[in-house]
Amino acid sequence: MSGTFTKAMARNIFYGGAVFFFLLLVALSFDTMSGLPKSDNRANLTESVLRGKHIWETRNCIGCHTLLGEGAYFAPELGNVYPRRGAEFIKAWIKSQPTGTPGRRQMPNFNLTEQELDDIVAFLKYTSEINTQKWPPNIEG
Amino acid sequence: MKYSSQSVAMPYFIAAIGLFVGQIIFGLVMGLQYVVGDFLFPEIPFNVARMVHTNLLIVWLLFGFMGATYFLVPEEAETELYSPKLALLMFWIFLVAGAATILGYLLVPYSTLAEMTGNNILATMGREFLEQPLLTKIGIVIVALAFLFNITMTMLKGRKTVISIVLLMGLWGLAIFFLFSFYNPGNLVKDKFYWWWVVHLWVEGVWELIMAAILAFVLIKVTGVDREVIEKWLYVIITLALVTGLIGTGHHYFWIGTPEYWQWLGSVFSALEPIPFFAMTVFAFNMVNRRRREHPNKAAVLWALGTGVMAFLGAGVWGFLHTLAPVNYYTHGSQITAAHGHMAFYGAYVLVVLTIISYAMPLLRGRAANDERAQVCEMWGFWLMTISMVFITLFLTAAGILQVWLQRVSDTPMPFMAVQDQVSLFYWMRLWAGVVFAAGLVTYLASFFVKGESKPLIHA
Amino acid sequence: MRNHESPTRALHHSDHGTPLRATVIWVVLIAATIVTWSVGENGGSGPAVVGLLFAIAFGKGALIILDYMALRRAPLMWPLLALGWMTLVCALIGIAYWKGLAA
Amino acid sequence: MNTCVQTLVSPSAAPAVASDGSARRLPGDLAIWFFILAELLAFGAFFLAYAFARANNVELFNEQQLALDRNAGALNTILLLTSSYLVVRAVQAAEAGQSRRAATWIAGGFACGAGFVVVKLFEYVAKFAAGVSLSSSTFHMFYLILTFFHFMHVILGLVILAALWNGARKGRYGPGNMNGIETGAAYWHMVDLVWLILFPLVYVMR
Repeated sequence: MSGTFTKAMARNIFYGGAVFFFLLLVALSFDTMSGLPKSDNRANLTESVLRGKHIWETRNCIGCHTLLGEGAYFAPELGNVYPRRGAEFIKAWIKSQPTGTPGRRQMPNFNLTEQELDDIVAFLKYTSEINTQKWPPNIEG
Repeated sequence: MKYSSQSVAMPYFIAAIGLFVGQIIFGLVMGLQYVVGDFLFPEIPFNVARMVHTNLLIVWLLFGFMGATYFLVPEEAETELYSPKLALLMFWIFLVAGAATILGYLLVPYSTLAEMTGNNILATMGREFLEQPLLTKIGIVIVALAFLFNITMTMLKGRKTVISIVLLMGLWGLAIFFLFSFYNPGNLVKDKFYWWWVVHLWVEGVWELIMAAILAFVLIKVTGVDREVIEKWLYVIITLALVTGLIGTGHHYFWIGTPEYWQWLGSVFSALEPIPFFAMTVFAFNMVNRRRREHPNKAAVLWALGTGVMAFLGAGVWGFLHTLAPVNYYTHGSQITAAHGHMAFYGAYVLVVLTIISYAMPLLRGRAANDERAQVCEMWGFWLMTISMVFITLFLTAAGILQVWLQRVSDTPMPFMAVQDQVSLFYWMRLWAGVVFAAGLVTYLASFFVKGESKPLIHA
Repeated sequence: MRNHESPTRALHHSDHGTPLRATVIWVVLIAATIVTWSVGENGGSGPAVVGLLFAIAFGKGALIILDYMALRRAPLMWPLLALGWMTLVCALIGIAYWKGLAA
Repeated sequence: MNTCVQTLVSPSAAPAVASDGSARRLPGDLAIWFFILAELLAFGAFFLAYAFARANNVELFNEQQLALDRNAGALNTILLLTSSYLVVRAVQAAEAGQSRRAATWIAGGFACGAGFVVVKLFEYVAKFAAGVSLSSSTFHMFYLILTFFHFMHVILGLVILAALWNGARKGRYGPGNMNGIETGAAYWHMVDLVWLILFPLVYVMR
């Protein structure tokens, strides 16, 4: 077929298309940010929750667990662990690690203080109240 | 090799392969921990092994990209590198910083490492793939800027080809989007939202530019097809990649506290994301079929074709498999995600780096191609690694399907750990496939040491 | 920009049809639009009306594809792809509509 | 697929022949047609998503559709069709070697396209004032995603028309150089084409 295919036109379409879709992404992100207050549970973003998030990060919890489905797939989902297990169970569980059962997956003991345990629970509670469009499908995560 | 400064690529490639070996060792450790839970505990807990595994992957791919760039840009620009000394200096800084970071992961408790490295000043650690201490992150930015300066200056004084422009755009994008790793708000939803601006806009955005540019360069060299033709297709492919991939970011915004409309946007655009990968496969095969010369480096051609096929399978097909929101509702964060991640990274980025290494290494060592026997050995490495990666993916997919069924779909869902016990057979099979992969890697390494008569250097 | 000239170009100037043809098509397109609009204004609904709407849409689309986009004289793959897209989209919309009726 | 591979290999191989004996030719640049196909796929997927989401929620869609301004929608259809027509006339003028006359036609096409933008903006202002947003209902979400995505295409199309106008004014296009104007025109017609489905689907079908 005797069509035309020039490099200059291919280049123009690349730049045009890339800029167009990037701007669209920026516009959508802008809309998302302005709509977030309705879904991100920011009303409950207390000092304790922020400290809890810091503990979550500095113990690299995401290296084994998922949080809202993101992370490693070695250990249970924790986005909904608060409604699944409750505050006391979570604290007792963290304190009793590692189980030391031969051949079973082990979680380190992080030697958290009572205050730090409360903070991590506050963070997990806050996380469980984020509107995730009904994910996960059931309480097992 | 046409310009002596291209030789700075050599240490980058060697470091890349060395770190690749480390990555696979830790991969095997984790594979074993999946079935023998207390293996190496408490010396190397799973989260440390995983951090090392994924961070080594990222770092060695970056070494590979930088090596590829140092090799490719002088040749494309038809001029010596602006500053080979700076390139070597940055190599050592990056290597030492990388090694120190990995040692830090292995030797110091993560929370102590965080305190030692200023995480309390600006908290950026503890997020998947962005676990690096603040100092390392700053180091990455400095190395990246020095690298980009060096490359940009080289290009400014020489010929500006489409390949080098696209490559440079990808690299600049890589550096710019990495800056989002410094933004870590307390609001978890925002944190996750912009975390993807690094992760997704890297691997399904700017990295695709880098990959396509490297592939195009190698194809020009090994097929002798007209540059004009290859460059036009390069533009078409990267256009398709960005048109689908940018809004395709939405497939990560389904269940993390973001508005519902992302389910539609993400589903529609990411359903189109296989198209650029498919185009790349067709492109690679076409160029090889139309070749105007028989390049003596058969292995490099094999790697290039392998990149096309495996990227399409891993990123395109396995990505599409679970990208539609109604499917992803059940598969999100399961072993299916792991299956996709393994094959996509291997197919798209591991293979493209090994492609340029396969093409460039003989030239850097002063010959057009390796001896026949060395190439056969290298191709054995390709097939062993590629086929075992296919099996790793299949076993993880099987594990994932069973996991999703028992834990998510069932009317009487089972708890996570109970399900893990149910699927352990697949984890064992994945581990054995991983062992074969390691054997393939050893074979590949051995190919560098196979002696024989080398092909004389020819100039294209 | 590379100036790509094929030797046969000078011989025929009919790639984009004649002004008269374009004008007639425009009149048809506008008339069809008015039909679609009046269906909406009269609150028309039901399978027959929707069938008519998308038959009109398909006809208009075909005119745009074949004449305005000038794919009538392009290699067959291209008009077939575009018309195939139109057919598929209209047919699946029809199926979805029917599914909505049944629900 | 074979044809596509053939295309990939060499855009200038083996000219097929049209019924009147002249060579078949793809107008404009091959690259834009790949772009157009990708765009048609994206729009097509959204149309079907709308249609099937509606099937699960007919009452909501029918009720909220009533609030849309069909007059504005129909006016916009006419504007886009007319604009397309004027651009066809521009291409024909260029083909006849009258690049400057083509510029006038393009200016007309641009004016119609700008009219579309104005009408659409009035429509959006009214909708936003009524509290319509991406998250206010499934119907509103589709209405906004579909029309806004299309709206952005119209704006990009206007930028392209402006560039064509500038080129035509300088006498750049003629029988020997049709690539630029044909490429831009093809994109503009695509914007028209998707609206031809969007209008009955979102504004009228019930």
